[in-house]
Amino acid sequence: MIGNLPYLVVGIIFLLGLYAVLFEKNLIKIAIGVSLIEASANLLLIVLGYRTGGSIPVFTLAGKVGKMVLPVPQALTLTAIVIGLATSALMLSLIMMLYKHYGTLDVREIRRLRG
Amino acid sequence: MSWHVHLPALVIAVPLLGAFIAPVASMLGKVARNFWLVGVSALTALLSVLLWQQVLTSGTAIYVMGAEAFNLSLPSGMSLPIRIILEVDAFSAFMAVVGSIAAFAGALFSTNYMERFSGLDKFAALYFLLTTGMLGMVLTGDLFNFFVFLEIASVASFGLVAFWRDRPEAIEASFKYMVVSTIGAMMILIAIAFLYGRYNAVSMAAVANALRLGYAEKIALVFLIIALAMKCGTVPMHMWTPDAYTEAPAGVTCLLIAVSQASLYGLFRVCFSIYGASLGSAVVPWTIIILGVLSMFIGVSMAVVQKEIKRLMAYHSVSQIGYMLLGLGVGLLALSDPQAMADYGFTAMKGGIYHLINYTMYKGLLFLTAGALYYAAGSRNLNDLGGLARTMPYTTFMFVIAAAAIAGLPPFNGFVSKLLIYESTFAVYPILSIMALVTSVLTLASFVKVFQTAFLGPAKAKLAQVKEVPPGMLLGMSVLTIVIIGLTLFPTWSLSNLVEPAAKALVNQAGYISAVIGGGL
Amino acid sequence: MYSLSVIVRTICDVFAWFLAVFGVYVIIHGHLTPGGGFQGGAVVATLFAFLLVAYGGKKFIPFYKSNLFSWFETVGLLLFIGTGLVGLGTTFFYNFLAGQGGLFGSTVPIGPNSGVLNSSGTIALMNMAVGVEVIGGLSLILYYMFKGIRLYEESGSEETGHDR
Amino acid sequence: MKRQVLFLVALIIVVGTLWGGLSRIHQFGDPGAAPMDDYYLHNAQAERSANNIVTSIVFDYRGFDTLGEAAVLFTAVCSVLVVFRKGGHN
Amino acid sequence: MWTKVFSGFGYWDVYSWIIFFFIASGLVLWIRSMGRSDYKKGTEQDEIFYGANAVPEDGSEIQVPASSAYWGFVEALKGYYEKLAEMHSGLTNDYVGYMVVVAAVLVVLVLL
Repeated sequence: MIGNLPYLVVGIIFLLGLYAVLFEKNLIKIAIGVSLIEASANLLLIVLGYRTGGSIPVFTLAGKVGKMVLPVPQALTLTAIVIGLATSALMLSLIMMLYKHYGTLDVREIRRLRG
Repeated sequence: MSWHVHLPALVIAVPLLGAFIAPVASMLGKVARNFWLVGVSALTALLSVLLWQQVLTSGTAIYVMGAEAFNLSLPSGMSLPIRIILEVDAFSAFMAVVGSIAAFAGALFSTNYMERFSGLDKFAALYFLLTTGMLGMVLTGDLFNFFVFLEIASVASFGLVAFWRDRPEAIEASFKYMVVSTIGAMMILIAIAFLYGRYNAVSMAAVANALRLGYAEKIALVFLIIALAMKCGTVPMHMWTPDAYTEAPAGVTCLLIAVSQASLYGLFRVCFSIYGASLGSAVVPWTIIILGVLSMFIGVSMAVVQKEIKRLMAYHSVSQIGYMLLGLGVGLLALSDPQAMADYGFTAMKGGIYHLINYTMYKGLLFLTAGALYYAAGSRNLNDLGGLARTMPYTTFMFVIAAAAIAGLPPFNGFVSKLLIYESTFAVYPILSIMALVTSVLTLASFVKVFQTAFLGPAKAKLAQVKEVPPGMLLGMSVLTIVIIGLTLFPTWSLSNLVEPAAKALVNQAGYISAVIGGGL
Repeated sequence: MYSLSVIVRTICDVFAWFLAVFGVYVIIHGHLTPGGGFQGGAVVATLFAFLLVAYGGKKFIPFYKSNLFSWFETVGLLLFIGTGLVGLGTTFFYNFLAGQGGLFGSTVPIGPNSGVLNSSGTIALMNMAVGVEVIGGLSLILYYMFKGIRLYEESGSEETGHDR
Repeated sequence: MKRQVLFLVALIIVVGTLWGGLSRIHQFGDPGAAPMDDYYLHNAQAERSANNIVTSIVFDYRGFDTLGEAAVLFTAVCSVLVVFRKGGHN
Repeated sequence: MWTKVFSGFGYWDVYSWIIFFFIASGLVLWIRSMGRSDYKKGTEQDEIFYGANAVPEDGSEIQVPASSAYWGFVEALKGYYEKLAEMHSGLTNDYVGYMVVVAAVLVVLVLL
């Protein structure tokens, strides 16, 4: 079980992010929660690709090549990180506009669309 | 090797190139931008129709990105595909045709509708990116690539929903949609990570080939189903739908409909093609059926009490999604035994898939007519409208056709698909088709309300100077009207050429797998 | 935002060049060393955040040419998708330069080696395209989000939408 | 308030089952047989003559994903520019 | 018949519907033509009868607003609609929360 500690960390980050989105009333904290969920997904991908004692999959000036970690999760994570960056930037911009329009960051105030 | 083999890549690459060039084309002025917007959309629709014809004639088309040959799915000595593979069977081609027609109509509509806004070069780019995301979602055969295109479609729709950024409601709707949709996308990514970790493959066919249902696969299945059902607006995850559909510009809403259909495609691709036979128990089909019935009833009963026209129609789109979930869920329920599939399952799937194209067409047309009302009368509140049938005859005519189609009045196409769904679900459980009938009645009631309050009644002094909308918007609406009338007058042709191949491709999991795994050079 | 003290600005003047050079190095050696277009582009884009923090908006906004960077973005994207479209003779995204000799065409010895810069075909080309695009995109995001802060002082725009 | 309790229970159930699933994927550090990744590790350098396997995957074997990724970034830039654009007609 | 859409229990044929539609509309026009023909425009015959009151100029006074349409339906289902209204609170937390709730229910159902 202690060998699976990284999986536990993934679950904890996911829990924290989802808790922040579900129970926090501040828009910035909700954005932080979404970013935490993205971080947990990326960490899960990286953790899945690890081989014990593996080296990075790069041949330039590598010493003696033993095992290498799996390269595909790193490629997928690179894509997922850029996507997360894009969504975070857009979300923060929207929060700025919301503050300009509503004058508050409280979710309970920002509910003109209901019913 | 004719250029037809490159069609799957071209269908995605053309709108993407259009998006990248759109800011440059907009520097040449208004006319060039509108020409670019409409021309590239028309070219995309044409390519989609060509792709659909090719798939109908020569079976499932696969396209291996960057390989030495377009169909070299497996390199020598490998049992798994190592490259991104676009896998286009009849269902994918059908979805591509539907979505690109909706995109073309919305682009034609937007040329006149958006002219009171600024920042239209960004609008054109985002519109093409939304089209690209939708087409990529329906054409790809790779799970992670599906996630990437889903994110393209999502981010583009956030920008487009918030396009009128002087309205606080637009920003609010975009933010709420963004929070929900990003979390759903991350659930999809976690599910993809589960499947990758189990089988060391991200290609749908390879995963489906190797899949044995276990604990981790069940978690992945649940995450995929929940996230995709949320993306297509299923009760009780539908709250973002009225907000986003109401606040987006009308031409964009017409395209958002098609994007939600792409999410529905992903849901059923996961259920039928990836899990399929190994789905085992009847829990997932019944969950989809119950979600569908809930969506139908709660969506329509919320729609009856709305008084803002686009919000009312958005709740109707929630309830119409329920019909497709019901039909295809019944098909999924009957997947395991051939007798039930022959009796009612295949009919239910035909009804669901036929309702999918009908829904996209008439719901897009309804949103376009709502946008035309908003453009002409300057208000979306039904209390302020009235007597517009005198001043806007063409819009009224198209609205009547679309409303009759969505309410399931014969002889329109909505009636045919609803008939198939009623009679096939009656064989499973009579209560299901009774709920569907009640939903249809309430739909008719709420659209009678819209027609009476917006188009009929005495002329109001406030709306005296209202004129018919410009020709671009009328053209955009008439495209969808022509499609609806065609589907109405030739139901047999559309069922046998459009719908049945798609349904057959959806139930044929072995064919989907062997197109990649068994195929290749 | 106001400009910071002279110490910070001097250090920024010195280190900005190191940042730029390091980012360009990461972009160009993307196919040899860890990193690539996105990472190097992000490093170069932090340069603008660096300048923005050190010098403040009053000096930064006149210095920043947003048209130039939107051109960066468009050109990078067009180069990227164009490189993919040229491969259409075989397949979309076919690597038509690798191992052909000529530009980025030389082969590398198998296994650990010291790396050949002129290798890996379109991979290096796409690295540079993506690097240019990311430089433009991220710095545009920074610039517009900073200008967005100023929207609070300004009044709402005169755009009418569909109100009559 | 009872809605909050419902959400909390649901959150605990989802994360608990997620933990259970995570430890059942495979043991940490031991992916077992990985044919797709081993293909890259063994053949990518010979096929594409790039020393960095990850870059050769990102830009060649899965280059289409990277195109989509660049498109996402472009989309985000366009959306931010739309949200913060100057008003007025053009 | 190639024009029929068979649904497993019955069939649907659009062309026979259209033929029947034309027959029925012909009948309706025939019956209508047998009505009285002493209608004259411009006389008091085509004035609006508004309960012996003066007809207002602006139509917005005499039109039933949309928000009061189907009042009885909503009144009859008051409890149901109150539940729906408090379910559709515009809170962003709830938007995500219902998704998590459905995910939890489905996880429990699938894993059992």
